[in-house]
Amino acid sequence: MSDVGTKELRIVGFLCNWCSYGGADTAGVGRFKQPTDLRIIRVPCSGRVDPLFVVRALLTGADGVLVSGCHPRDCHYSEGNYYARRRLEMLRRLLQFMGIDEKRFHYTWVSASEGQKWQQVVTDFTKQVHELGPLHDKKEKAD
Amino acid sequence: MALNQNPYMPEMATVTRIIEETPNIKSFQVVFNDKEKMKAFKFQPGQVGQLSVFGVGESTFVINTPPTRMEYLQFSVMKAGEVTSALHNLYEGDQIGVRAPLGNYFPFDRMKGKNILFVGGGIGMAPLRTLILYMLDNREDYKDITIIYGARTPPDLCYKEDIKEWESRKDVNLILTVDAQFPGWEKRVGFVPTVLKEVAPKPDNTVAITCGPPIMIKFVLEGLAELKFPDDQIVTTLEKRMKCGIGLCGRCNIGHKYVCKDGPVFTLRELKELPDEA
Amino acid sequence: MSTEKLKEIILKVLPDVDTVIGWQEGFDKIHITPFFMKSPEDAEKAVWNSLCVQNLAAYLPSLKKKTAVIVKGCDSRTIVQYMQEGLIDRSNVVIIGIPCTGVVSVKKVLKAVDYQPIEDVKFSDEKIIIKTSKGEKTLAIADVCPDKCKTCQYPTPIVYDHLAGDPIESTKPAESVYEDIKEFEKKSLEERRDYFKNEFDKCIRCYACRNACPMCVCQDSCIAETRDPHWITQKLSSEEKMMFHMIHAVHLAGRCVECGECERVCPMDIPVAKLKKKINSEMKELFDYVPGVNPEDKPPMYTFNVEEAKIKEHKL
Amino acid sequence: MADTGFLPKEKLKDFLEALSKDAVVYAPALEGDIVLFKEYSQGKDLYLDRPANLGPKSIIYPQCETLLSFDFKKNDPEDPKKVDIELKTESNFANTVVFGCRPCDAKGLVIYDKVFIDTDTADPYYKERRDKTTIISFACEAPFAGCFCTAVGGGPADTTGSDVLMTDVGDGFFFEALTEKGKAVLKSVPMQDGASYKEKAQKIKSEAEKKIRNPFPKDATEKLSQKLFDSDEFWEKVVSKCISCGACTYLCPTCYCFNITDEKTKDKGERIRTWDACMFNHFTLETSGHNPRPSKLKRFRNRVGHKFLYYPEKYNGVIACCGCGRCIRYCPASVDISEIVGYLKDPKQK
Repeated sequence: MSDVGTKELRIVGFLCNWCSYGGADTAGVGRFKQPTDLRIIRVPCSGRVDPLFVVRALLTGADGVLVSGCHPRDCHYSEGNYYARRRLEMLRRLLQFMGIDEKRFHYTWVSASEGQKWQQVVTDFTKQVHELGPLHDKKEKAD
Repeated sequence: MALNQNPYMPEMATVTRIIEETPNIKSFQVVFNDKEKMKAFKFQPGQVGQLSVFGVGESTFVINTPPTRMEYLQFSVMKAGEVTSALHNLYEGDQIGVRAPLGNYFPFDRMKGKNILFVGGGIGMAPLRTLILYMLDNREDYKDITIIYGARTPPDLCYKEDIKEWESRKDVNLILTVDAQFPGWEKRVGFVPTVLKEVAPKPDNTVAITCGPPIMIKFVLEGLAELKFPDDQIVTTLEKRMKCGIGLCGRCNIGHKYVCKDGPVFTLRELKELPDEA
Repeated sequence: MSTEKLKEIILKVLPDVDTVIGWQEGFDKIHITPFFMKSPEDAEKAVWNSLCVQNLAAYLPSLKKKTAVIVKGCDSRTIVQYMQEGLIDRSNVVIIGIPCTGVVSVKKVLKAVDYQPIEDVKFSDEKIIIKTSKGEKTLAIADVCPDKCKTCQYPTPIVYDHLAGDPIESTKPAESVYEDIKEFEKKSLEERRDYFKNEFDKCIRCYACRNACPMCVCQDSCIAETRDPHWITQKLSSEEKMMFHMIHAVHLAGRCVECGECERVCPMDIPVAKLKKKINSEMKELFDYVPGVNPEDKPPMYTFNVEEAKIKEHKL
Repeated sequence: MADTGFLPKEKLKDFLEALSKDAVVYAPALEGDIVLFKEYSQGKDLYLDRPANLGPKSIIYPQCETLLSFDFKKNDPEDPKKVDIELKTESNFANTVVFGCRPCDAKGLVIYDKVFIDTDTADPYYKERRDKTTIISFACEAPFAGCFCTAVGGGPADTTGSDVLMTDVGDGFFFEALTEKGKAVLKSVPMQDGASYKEKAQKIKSEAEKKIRNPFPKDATEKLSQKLFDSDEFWEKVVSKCISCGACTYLCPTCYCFNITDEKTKDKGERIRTWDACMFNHFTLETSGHNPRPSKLKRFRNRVGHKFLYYPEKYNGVIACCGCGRCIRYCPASVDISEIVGYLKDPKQK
């Protein structure tokens, strides 16, 4: 059971190493209660998140995908998240066009110190995905 | 039919020993899990097998032990692509699949009573090793045996144990060479085709068998032509990207010949009749 | 524009280049085929009419020697985009532009004549007259043109060295370009999802769309076939096919010049250009950017603004 | 009377329904604007007006087929590193009828048979499908764009590879059983006696044959010019426009080259066989980076060579092309293989 009350779904989170992964860590250290649907994949930078990572996840079993990086102006590599912002915005609109609800995909910025914000993002996004339910029929779900 | 009813079905086998030949070549000694099948297994020197790492894929390698030594089958693998890397990650005791024997073999019967010249480079020594060992096990059938073997550096020479044995034998003329000077190396230095010309073996009643990287083969063939070896006394083995191994999938063909089924062993004369797509 | 004028230019250009890429008659009267002209005799066989649909500029990056290419307005956007991305050496290319009022979609014509073998084709006054064993049929070119012609903004090539004819202005409203996309978006999410699933299920992975695409630069090293990285399997499932088409579309974000080749060449008649057109409509909306019109531009995915005027942070 | 039969047009669906009782029936159907072979089900529309975009080859030789599947099992609790591998093959192909393919499509299967069945390493997957399938071909009355079946030894009513040949005789269809399988099919369904239509059908068929174009001399003994075949210049001239996609090969009823790949998830996987195309660069690309056919010129030459030289060399002069014209019709650049072979047979043309 997921913490939001229904059966656990699969949500994949791509978190940048420098800010958001730290943020998630801060939330963990602070023992903030979070839903357990999220599987985190640590990436060097949100700029590393090829839109195709998101597509692949959504096509092969994920019910939602969350991308989180450093706040604009705070990128460890100065500008990775600026590129990410353009790409992910493009992707968001393409997914909606293809019939995958844009609410299943969210990108945001969380810094290493924002444990509380991280908790909020995960909780809210998980709730949002649960409202939509599973993306795949059970039989379609890949292993 | 030597193969299973289903030609795509590999025989499960266990890797019993792994030998690190060079920094990027390992030899795998393999035994079929089914003891009866191992006992009944027949092949000829030069034939190849497809090794499967399940989930990664299949790749073709020559069986480099001779049919006269059947305790295990040995395959030498140079780490290059996906399957070879997966093979290099195996441990002794691991399971692999084997589809063998495939392809044709060296015309060793036709070579009886002749002088034999082997010219090998790098991993290209693998198919030659089969035939050399086979001939040494039937030594009286063949006359002089000369082996020219080269590699980039001394550590890149494969089959060091065999080399030691061949060096000690009086009935084998072994010539080793490396591409450039190397600390501690006192033997020949130079590319294989150059050494071939220096050694200048006589073509009379001699068969030349060569295998190595494509560029080496190209120059060795030129060298042999200069030494007046006739085309049908030059034998080489080819390598191609292969998938099915049984002449169906269509990628290893040179003209109407499939390297996996009609090859890998060809005489130079046969090759000259085919399109230039080696 | 007369074919004679075009031949004149070809003959003039030929001595300076290795090849002039144009069109010639194909295996039947309705199929025009690319023609790599090397000699004045070849030039005699060159044709230009509304059946010259194929985007010849797509051959340029693979050619090493100096080449002249005949382009329509739409095709010229390919060259502009190549210039933006440094994929061709402009000094190595001679562009022969043709002002074009619209071409013909062979698929649409064949459908209109019930796929009968075509015996003859004639043109008269914005019409195409098709003769089959069942008789003659006259079709207005506007009714059988590819969708891209209906909203064409660039009837005259944007770049050219020689122009075969007089420049013409577009008569189509600029807002019309993405109308079909807006129309499609009126469908529900489920309808759209089913639509794409059904369409892409027809895909046989022949990669004609990819190979015909002038902006698909990976070509032989396509991620759809490599195993390292192993993005997609060789299986024939909907997911794998969808993934391939997503890869294609996403790699073309802000780069697709809307030549429509991907859709034209698809042997399974899949509307593969739709995704790319959608992305382009977003590029226009987000960054006011149109690919392939200004050689000095930078594709929007290759750059950024610290403050993005039109991208707002999304609230959960 | 089981050898021939006649059905009025309105009875055709009853015929298909009767067939579907004992077999899975595939028949051509419209899918948007294209024609594909679809499993026939009651009341479904048939489409026989033109050949399918993709012939029935995918039914007998599917684009993706599982050769074997494997499970990785850790059976030894003492040694967690030890992985046992279990191999499995499955076959559950039902009796099948392919209805309404064209004679060229059926001829293509015979070309596959030589490769997949008439060999010491027969392909069990193909063989099973082939054995369990009955082919009912529909004779063409007239050619379609690009067709050249007669030039490669076929014809609009060629019977090679078919079990039953069906001819449209105006008010209905005339059926001829050509094999035991075909006889069994005709026997299984009530049908009028067809004998009185035989002559009419014959006439329609020979009329059709006259309408097919002949891009090169039919005479099979007419060899291709080896000199031209070996000339890079020639190939450059004819294939510069090729875009190296796989449309021609995937749609071709006689192209059979394939790839074998492993796909796995955590604890299981499959070895699959998928269509591959000799027109792709990676088809022959070796790990070392060496490619024996590195240019589209070489690849195209191999494709033509395979069909018109290498295959005939191996199989008694049989040409591995059925003249269906799909590779011409659907080629993105309208490359015309019949024109190329025409040049090779008669180099003076060029």
